[in-house]
Amino acid sequence: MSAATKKYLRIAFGLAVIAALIFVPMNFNRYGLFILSQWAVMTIAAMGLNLTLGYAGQVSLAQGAFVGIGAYTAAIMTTQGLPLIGALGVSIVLCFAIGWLLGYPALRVQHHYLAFVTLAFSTLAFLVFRNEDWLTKGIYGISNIPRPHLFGFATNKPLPFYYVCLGSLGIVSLAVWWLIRSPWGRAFVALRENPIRALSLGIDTRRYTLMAFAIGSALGGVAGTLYAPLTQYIDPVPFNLSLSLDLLMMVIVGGSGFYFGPFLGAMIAVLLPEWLRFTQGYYLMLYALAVILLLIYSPTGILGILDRYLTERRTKAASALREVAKPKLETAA
Amino acid sequence: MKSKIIAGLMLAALSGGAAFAQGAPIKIADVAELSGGGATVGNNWKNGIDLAVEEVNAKGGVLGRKLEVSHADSQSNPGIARAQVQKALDGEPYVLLGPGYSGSVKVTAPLAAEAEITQIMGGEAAELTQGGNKYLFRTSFGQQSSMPKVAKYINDELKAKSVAIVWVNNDFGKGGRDVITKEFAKYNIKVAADLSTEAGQADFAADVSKIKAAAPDAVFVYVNEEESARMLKELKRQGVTAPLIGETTLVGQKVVELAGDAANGARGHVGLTTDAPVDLVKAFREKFVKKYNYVPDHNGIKGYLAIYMVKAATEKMGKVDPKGVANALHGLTIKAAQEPGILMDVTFDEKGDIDRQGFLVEIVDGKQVIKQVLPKLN
Amino acid sequence: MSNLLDLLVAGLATGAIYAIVAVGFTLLWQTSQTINFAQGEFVMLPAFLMLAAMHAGVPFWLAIIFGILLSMLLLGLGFKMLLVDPMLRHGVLPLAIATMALAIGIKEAVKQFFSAEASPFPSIVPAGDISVFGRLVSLQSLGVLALAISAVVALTLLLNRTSLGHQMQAAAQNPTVARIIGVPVERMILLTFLINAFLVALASLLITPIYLAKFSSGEVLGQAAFIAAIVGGFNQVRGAIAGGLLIGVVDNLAAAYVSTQYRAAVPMLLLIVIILFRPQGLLGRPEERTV
Amino acid sequence: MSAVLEVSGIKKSFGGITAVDGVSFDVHEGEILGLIGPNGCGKSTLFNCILGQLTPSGGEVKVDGKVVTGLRPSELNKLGVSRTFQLLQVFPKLSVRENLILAGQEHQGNMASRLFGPSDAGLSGAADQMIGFFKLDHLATEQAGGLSYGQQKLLDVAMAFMGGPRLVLLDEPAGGVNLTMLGDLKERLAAINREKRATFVVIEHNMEFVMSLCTRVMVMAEGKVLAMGKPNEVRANPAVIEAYLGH
Repeated sequence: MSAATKKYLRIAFGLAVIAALIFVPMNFNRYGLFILSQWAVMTIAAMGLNLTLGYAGQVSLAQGAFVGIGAYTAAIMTTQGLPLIGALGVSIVLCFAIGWLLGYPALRVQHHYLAFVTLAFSTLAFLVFRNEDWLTKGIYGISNIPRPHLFGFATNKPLPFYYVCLGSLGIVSLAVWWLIRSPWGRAFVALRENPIRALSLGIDTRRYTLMAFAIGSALGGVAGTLYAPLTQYIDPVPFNLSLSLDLLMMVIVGGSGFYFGPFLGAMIAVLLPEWLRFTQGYYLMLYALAVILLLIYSPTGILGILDRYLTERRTKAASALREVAKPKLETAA
Repeated sequence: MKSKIIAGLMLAALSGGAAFAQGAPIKIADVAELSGGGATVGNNWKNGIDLAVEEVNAKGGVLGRKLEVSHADSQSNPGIARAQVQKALDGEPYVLLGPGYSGSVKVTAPLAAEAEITQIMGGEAAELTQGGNKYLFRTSFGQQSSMPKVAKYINDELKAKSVAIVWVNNDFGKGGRDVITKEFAKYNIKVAADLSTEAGQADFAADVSKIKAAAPDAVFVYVNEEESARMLKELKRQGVTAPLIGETTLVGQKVVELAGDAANGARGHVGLTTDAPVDLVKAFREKFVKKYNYVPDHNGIKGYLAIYMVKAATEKMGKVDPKGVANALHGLTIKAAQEPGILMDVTFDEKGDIDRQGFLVEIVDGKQVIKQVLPKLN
Repeated sequence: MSNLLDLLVAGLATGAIYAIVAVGFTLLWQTSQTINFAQGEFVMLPAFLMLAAMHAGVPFWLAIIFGILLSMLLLGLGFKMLLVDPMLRHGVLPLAIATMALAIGIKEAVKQFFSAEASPFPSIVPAGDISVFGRLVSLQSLGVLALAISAVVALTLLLNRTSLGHQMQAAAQNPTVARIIGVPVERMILLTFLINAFLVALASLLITPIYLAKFSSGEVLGQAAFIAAIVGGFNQVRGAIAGGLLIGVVDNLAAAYVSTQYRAAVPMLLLIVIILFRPQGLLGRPEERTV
Repeated sequence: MSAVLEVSGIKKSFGGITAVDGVSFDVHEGEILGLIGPNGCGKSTLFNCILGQLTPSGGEVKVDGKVVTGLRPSELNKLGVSRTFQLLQVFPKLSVRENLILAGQEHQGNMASRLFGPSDAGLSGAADQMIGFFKLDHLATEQAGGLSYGQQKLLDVAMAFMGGPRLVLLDEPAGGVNLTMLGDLKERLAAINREKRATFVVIEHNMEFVMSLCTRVMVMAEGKVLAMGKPNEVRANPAVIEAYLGH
């Protein structure tokens, strides 16, 4: 198969998946649509974390808290009659700014301390959601969160709102794709792989680290902004540390640092338990077991399996190339 | 990969929706907190349901048809509760049971109402039945009916002028705390200390020392059973002598078991308790312990009652009509003499709230002693 | 003032519980860079193993021995061979995530095969209180504190005074060099896993009468112990004890003097402050930076 | 000739051990200064002090007459000071071309243009030129990790030149490179030096390499400068022979 055919095959496959995501759910019941919407929302949050962790190599245990900040921003603003799109803007700015500020102390010290700082932040955020009744209605939560009207269409039915989630996922995917193939994305990889070398090449690792963390956090906010109108009710409990850990699991299980990792990871985390529900009380046990076995088999996640296979092939190809290149260099010298 | 998943989802979607054929089992869907923070609540509820379904089916079912109940786990998370209720409703159940957490009820009640399916839930928050939802029913007193009784007792019998409130910071605890604080205001009772505690908290030294410093005339304790027991021990250790008042969660058998001597003297209002001096309740408790090997809390009774509510309403209609259940339940009085499974006479009002006998009890020498019977209102 | 003493004593008692759980955290981190998010569940499980044995009619003392041995087999040997060994060389994170999944699995299994109810658990320390400086303290709390301190003393003696301990330290600090000078590094690492399993089983025995045997009781414990380990210094056994006691006391003082609603916030702020000013933890050694 | 790099009195001690003890020297434009000395004599530490990787305990570094002591490595790089490391430091998961673009991108535009502008920061042409210059054609789209050691070493050195530096500090560029590749590398370095008037400081153990490439050689021993001069002079210096070449 030539490289061009392979490329077309890949594009065709991608288009088929996108078409399936658009057309197949039209026949789904409300439950199926809700689960798929949840998958789209969690994928967005996991993509943010993948940027922070997978590309820039910073461990964040606060992604769930940023989803919470986004969700509360959306819930508070839209129940006051403000448009969701405005809430989206506020969420992004807020999460970006908080992410930036949180990153500072972590930069003073070795990089795994960012994990500890974010762990603390996660707990603090939960306490604020729960205790500041005047703003968040505390433990009672905010109910009757409206779904938006977009371009004159009401999206309160499951299918239109699924398209809102899917569309948002599409936009975020494009933006992230743009980001990681821009010089920024290259700089993120550089500071994950070898910060000292990156520094010697003029890459301002501090600024890029903060940027990666802030942008990743902002995507958490985007996911939250969608989560609130999806469930139409939020309370503090879903945004505690375990959501952050779940998101971390999604990124690792999907394949940290792979563009499509979060899509697969969110699928495992959201859909696998649903498929396993037929086993009744055993479903979470089996889910945990599946995750453990997968990680033992491939600690680099699902896409790590694929990557291993591709690397093997590429190494073979490269050594073949080297054989060809060698005589040339020798004659040149 | 993705297409496989979609195919899987489609299969799942298609396998839903079976019709109500005559003679086929009546399908009831339960969504409860089977894992996560509310797992104890949810599993009690589930076990109560299973026990009742077994009994009903052993006696020939409802109108000659067996009951068939499916349980789904909400993981104590409103978002997942919503998905599971959606799934249950897509399967067109006869009745929806659960969830138990008030937040999860709030997020799912509009869905059930839209599908015109009756929802019998375990939530106790006051506001749940105040939104005009015609399809939502309680299985126990809402806090708006239990708390005034406690406040009245504190005012009339204890003549307390200042009270310390200890509550668990979840929707159950906060709900009770908010209602009783309003009631105290009516009686001009001062809240001397207002202490929030965490679910699963092990160390109550700081909370009790604050109570001690506030020196209230009485202490109102509204936390879960395990924390109640720890709280009682610490109160005893620090020598707090003010009377302790609570709800089922303070004076249940489980608390006595865990707290030992420290539980003596605790008093509380009890709506549903396995310790009630009612023969049917005692019989229920024996059956439950025999099947599950532990003494249920009030959530176990709630689940059990939910099934008998369905039975009574269906028998009243004389047919299995999912849209009619809610109507049949409104204004219905179920007498224990006719339907022993309901344990005590109960009446449902137009809002879905419950009216039933209640008790004020005190722990004396490790036993619940009924101090006062609070009669059914009508 | 007397109030403050009450709080300190109670805080130390709770802190001792966190400390004993945190010790294992630091041990596993030192020898094998394992962050065990299931540590709380590791403490929850042995009590159920003992309860199961007792339900089968085994006397309490025998159930304890059975529980400890089975824990060492499952949570020590099994954990290391089945989960840690295959994943260790792939870095800290995948293993940490796998232990998170393990935590879910253990919780669910206990709930499913045992019960979602909290069961009481017999105490080997007699119930009741004794007076310390005029305050009543439960004997159980004192038992935990005593165990925590003796565990550290024993571990410190083992590590610093015996050749086995020196070998363990060598294996932890520089496995490559240790291997060259003939230290059986693998066996030393296995030993720390067994010690951790022994400690959590012991902790389970002492803590469960207070926390009750419940599938979810590991959540609070695991998180508190993790924070205690960070505060105290991840790479020092002593640090874990100091961190645990400090978190216990700070939590109580926060509830008494700051706000009960925000009591959990104060240890977190403490954590951030410590990271800013003493990132290696209170008693930790600074980790060497490689250029 | 003006001094591109002026180092005066640089000191660095770790605890009680003084690794670099008052080293001073100048490097002029277009020069290739060789830096030799036995292992542990402080060469790499000196590099790290000059480049901001380590903060010197004393002394001053000037680039083009401007004091740069205490600047971060990335800031120094922006001023036109580039380096390679003793150990191979390419990014194995990026392709050869990507590695080179990465090495140059921070010298193009600003943060915004690097985000919203073209993915290659306009450097594809320059990268391909560099690839051609170091004879790495055919390998442009290969992952750097899949290359042979010598090829990676060439890439590593090539990366140091992507930002168009005035001054390049090379830490053992010849280490581990086989003979054929070595000649090639030396020839390429000499060519860059000629064509771009780039100034080099080279740490190297391979005497043959140093003596034939460098215009001047500085010898260090025990953290101090032992000798400085033309390759031939240094080779003939008895102190150097005693301390270093004699072994």
